[in-house]
Amino acid sequence: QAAQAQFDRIIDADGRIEPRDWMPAAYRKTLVRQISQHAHSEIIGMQPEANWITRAPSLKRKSILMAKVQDEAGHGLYLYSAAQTLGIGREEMTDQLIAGRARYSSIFNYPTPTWADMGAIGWLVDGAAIANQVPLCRASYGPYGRAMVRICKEESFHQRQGFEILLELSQGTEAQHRMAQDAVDRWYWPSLMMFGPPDDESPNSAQSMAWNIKRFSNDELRQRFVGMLVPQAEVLGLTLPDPNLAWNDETGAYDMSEIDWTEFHEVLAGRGPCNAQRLQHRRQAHEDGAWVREAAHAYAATQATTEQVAA
Amino acid sequence: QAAQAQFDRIIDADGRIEPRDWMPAAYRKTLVRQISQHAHSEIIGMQPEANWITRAPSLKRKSILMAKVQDEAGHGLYLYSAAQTLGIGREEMTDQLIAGRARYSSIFNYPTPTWADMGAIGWLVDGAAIANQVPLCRASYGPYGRAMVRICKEESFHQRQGFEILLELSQGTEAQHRMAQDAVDRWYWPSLMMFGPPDDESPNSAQSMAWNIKRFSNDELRQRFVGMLVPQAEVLGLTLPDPNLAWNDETGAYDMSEIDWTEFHEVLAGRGPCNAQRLQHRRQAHEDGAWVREAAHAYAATQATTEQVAA
Amino acid sequence: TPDVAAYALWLGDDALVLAQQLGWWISRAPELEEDVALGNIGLDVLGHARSFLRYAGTADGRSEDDLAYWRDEPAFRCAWLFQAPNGHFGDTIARQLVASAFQLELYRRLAGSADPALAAIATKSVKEVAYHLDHATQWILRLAGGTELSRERIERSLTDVWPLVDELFRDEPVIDRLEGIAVRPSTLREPVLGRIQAILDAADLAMPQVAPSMAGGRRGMHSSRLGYLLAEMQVLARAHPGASW
Amino acid sequence: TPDVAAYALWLGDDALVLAQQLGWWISRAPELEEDVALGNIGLDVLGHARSFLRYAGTADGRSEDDLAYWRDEPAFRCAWLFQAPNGHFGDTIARQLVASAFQLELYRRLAGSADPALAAIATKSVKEVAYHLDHATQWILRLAGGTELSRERIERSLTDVWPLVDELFRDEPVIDRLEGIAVRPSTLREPVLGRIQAILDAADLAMPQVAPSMAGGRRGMHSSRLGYLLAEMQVLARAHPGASW
Repeated sequence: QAAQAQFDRIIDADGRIEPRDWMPAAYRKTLVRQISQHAHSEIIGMQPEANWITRAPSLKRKSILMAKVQDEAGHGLYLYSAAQTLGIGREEMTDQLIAGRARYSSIFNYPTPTWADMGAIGWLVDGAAIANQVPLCRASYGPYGRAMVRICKEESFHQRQGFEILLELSQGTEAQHRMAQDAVDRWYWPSLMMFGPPDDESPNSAQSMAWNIKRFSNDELRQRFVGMLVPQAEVLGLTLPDPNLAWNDETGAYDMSEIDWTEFHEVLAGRGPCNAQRLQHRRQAHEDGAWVREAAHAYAATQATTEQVAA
Repeated sequence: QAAQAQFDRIIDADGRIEPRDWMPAAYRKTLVRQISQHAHSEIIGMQPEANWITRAPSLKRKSILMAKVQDEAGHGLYLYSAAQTLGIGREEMTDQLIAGRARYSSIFNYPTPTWADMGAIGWLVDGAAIANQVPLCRASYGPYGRAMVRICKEESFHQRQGFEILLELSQGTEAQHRMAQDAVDRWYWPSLMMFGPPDDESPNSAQSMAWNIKRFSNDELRQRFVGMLVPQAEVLGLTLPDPNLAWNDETGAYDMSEIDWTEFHEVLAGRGPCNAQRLQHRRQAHEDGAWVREAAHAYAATQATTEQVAA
Repeated sequence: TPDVAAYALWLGDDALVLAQQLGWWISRAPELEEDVALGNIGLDVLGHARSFLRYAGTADGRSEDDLAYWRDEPAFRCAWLFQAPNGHFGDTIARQLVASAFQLELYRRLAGSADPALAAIATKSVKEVAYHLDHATQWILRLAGGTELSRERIERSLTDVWPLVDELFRDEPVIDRLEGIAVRPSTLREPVLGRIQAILDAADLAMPQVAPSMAGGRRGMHSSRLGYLLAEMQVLARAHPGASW
Repeated sequence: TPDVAAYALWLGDDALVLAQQLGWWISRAPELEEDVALGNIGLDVLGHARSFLRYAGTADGRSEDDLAYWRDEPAFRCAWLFQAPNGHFGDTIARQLVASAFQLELYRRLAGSADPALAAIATKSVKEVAYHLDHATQWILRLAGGTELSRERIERSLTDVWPLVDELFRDEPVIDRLEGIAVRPSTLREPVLGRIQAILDAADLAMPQVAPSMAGGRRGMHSSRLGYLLAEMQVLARAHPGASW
């Protein structure tokens, strides 16, 4: 009870909970779920972009893309580490992911058929991720908040690169411009869905906000994101695929078409285009690498023994 | 002794030795070596051409090439069967091949960097093979001779296809013509070396000829082959890369430059461009397929037991 | 008509992509007999592809090679099943089982099409496809009834390919305009799955229970694999525009 | 001069092809740390490739992308070692061991080249390559001293890549014209093999005893792998001639 009071005091003062602090079981569970889901998203999220590393159309773009996808592996590592401070192991999380028992962001279940998708993912998907994540830098759980600071810095760099890819395409040949518009058409709605269901259908949000894990509602974040996209789309010379998108002076916000959540729920239920492929790819890498990890463990164990004997 | 006499009588009468007939150990050994080497050549010889199946430049050519490489697998099968009648198993021969202890035709240790190589292999390599093999249709060992009849028929079909590929290229665009000439330049000398060392340096030939396994000397066959190539090269509009090549009325044969055997011996000694690659490819296929072969054996064994029990 | 051509492209592209993948196996199969068998199946399927593509091309004067080599990825109409990677031998067999069962039922029905060209191609192809299905069936039995490892592997191969089965049975608007000419995909679901079920039963394997993929091959939205496959298939032809071979 | 450009192409193409192969690993490595490590190494190597290619291109006004995307296979000058397939992780590590040991000795010496541009690229790259070699060395030790399986595999990986080592040390006529500018390949044999020998000794592995391949990369005669690699690498750029990205 004293511990709970101490926890509450920290939360009320918008302070940080650290791994050794007492925390309510539900808080821990929520965090483990959220952080591991976020880590998995980074790892699965490597695939749609890794798909273009070997085919990037210039060496500069190849270099930027390799660095980006590799950053995502790094983000996954930070986040798994943050989750580990809550008492769950990386292997356990990996097993859950591969067995299909863990969630990751549904957006990565869409394919990336063209190079312009590298731009659209950077601009829209990373953009939405940042909008979601910037508030998380102040998340009450210390290791998570600190990991997010580092991640957000890199993500905004990625978003700018995505924007640049689209700009180059939009101002390029006709075929390139078409490719860019097509990618924006395909990724716009899914990126808006990344903020989650409308506020009135988001049951867990209230508790997360009370715990200072979540800071803004889904709809607030979505609205803010669209507000950021509109002027950028103008610069890009690309159209956002919503005929009803318009600034409303009265509400002080953008009017938009209603989101069609049917597809979102389909993808979430495992019926997206690439759900199975993403897990198969991860499983394959994991299984193909098993002998290497085993060798590394065996070697480390032998070394430890040798050192002990020598000592 | 009676058996030896019977054997000699058959050979003298140019008759056929069959699997159940008595034969001298050296005859058997020579045949096993030659037939298995020939079988391995068919199998390894699939690789340089299989290299272009997925990239064949028209669907018609893709179809012809697939059929051809698949025919080679079929030839390998006939020949392994012929060797098996002499008491050696296919597995044993395969193991020897993969372990690098068996020979196959050195010509297949050259790479096939361009599509024109499909033409040059057909025209020159298959051409030389036929010149070597037609006399083998009358080889004294029955199963070998009969396998060769079937193989030669298909090979001459392959040679015509190779000729057609080169003709199309030679009469095509400038780049295509260059590609064809380059391939002929690369394959001409190695194909002449397929007939083996000059007669005065070919120690095993005499015994093989006495046994009616070999019918013509290396140099005779080579000369005959060149005689066939010269008019065909004219039709193709391609140059054979030997400035000294000319008909000699006096000798009634073609004069040619001396063959530089250095490279031949290098390749034979395992130092060709692709020796290691060819064996690695075969080993990989063999090992990747081990679980499949094991499953097939296990299944066949179970089926046999089930049938016995049922009977 | 353009609609008939569009439908012929479906079938032609399915077969073309499958043949392209099967061709890879030649020189890499688990035993020589399978180099020959997979080569034969690949050749048959390539033959079907050429017939369908040639017919599709008559609509606007394109040749089979124009269609195979000079279309970009979004213009292809193959279902995702045919794009599934070769993987190991079991993966190829699992894909082939579904592909052959689908093509067998499809071609049988298409043999009665009101379009005589489609009917003729289907009639010619159906016997070959029956052999392909038999080949796949024999291997399903062997792998399922072979070793513990082979049984595990073929079970997983089936599970992995299964999300791509549903797309084969989805109707698209063009089908409505081809009554009596095309085979309505949704009507194939029952006979195809029935056929597969019987084979899996014989092998004592369960039908995989996994969520279907949205896929989208009939609308030109393809799996990641297709781009790589086309890059390889088309590279030489495209390096020499206008050349003949 | 054209000769210097030709030599810069050797080194640029070696690095480009290696980087292209390493890039494939990102999202496929045995553990996340290796996705990061192989990605980093690939990025470094790609950086070296770009520097060498940019410099090579100054001779006739071609850009790094002109050279990477618009040359056909016979115009490439990479040695066969760099074309060796990724295979499994052990195969990649074996290739990387040789590649890094070679590049380390080469760049160290090239840092003293009379050509200031080559010297500058080499000086900048040598520290990175030392890290790559260390990474490969650590894995050689782990795999050789890990499990029975890992030891068997790394032994075979080394044997498989070994036929391609000899080519790295072969002089070509152009080298004679670049005294003081290029590093004579034959002079690298001893230090490179010495370095590798020391690492293998530490891992209790024997130097493979296998015949060298004739190879021929410096003269534009390439292994089968390169054509596939280029088809994939160049496909998008070539589909849009004249476009910028």
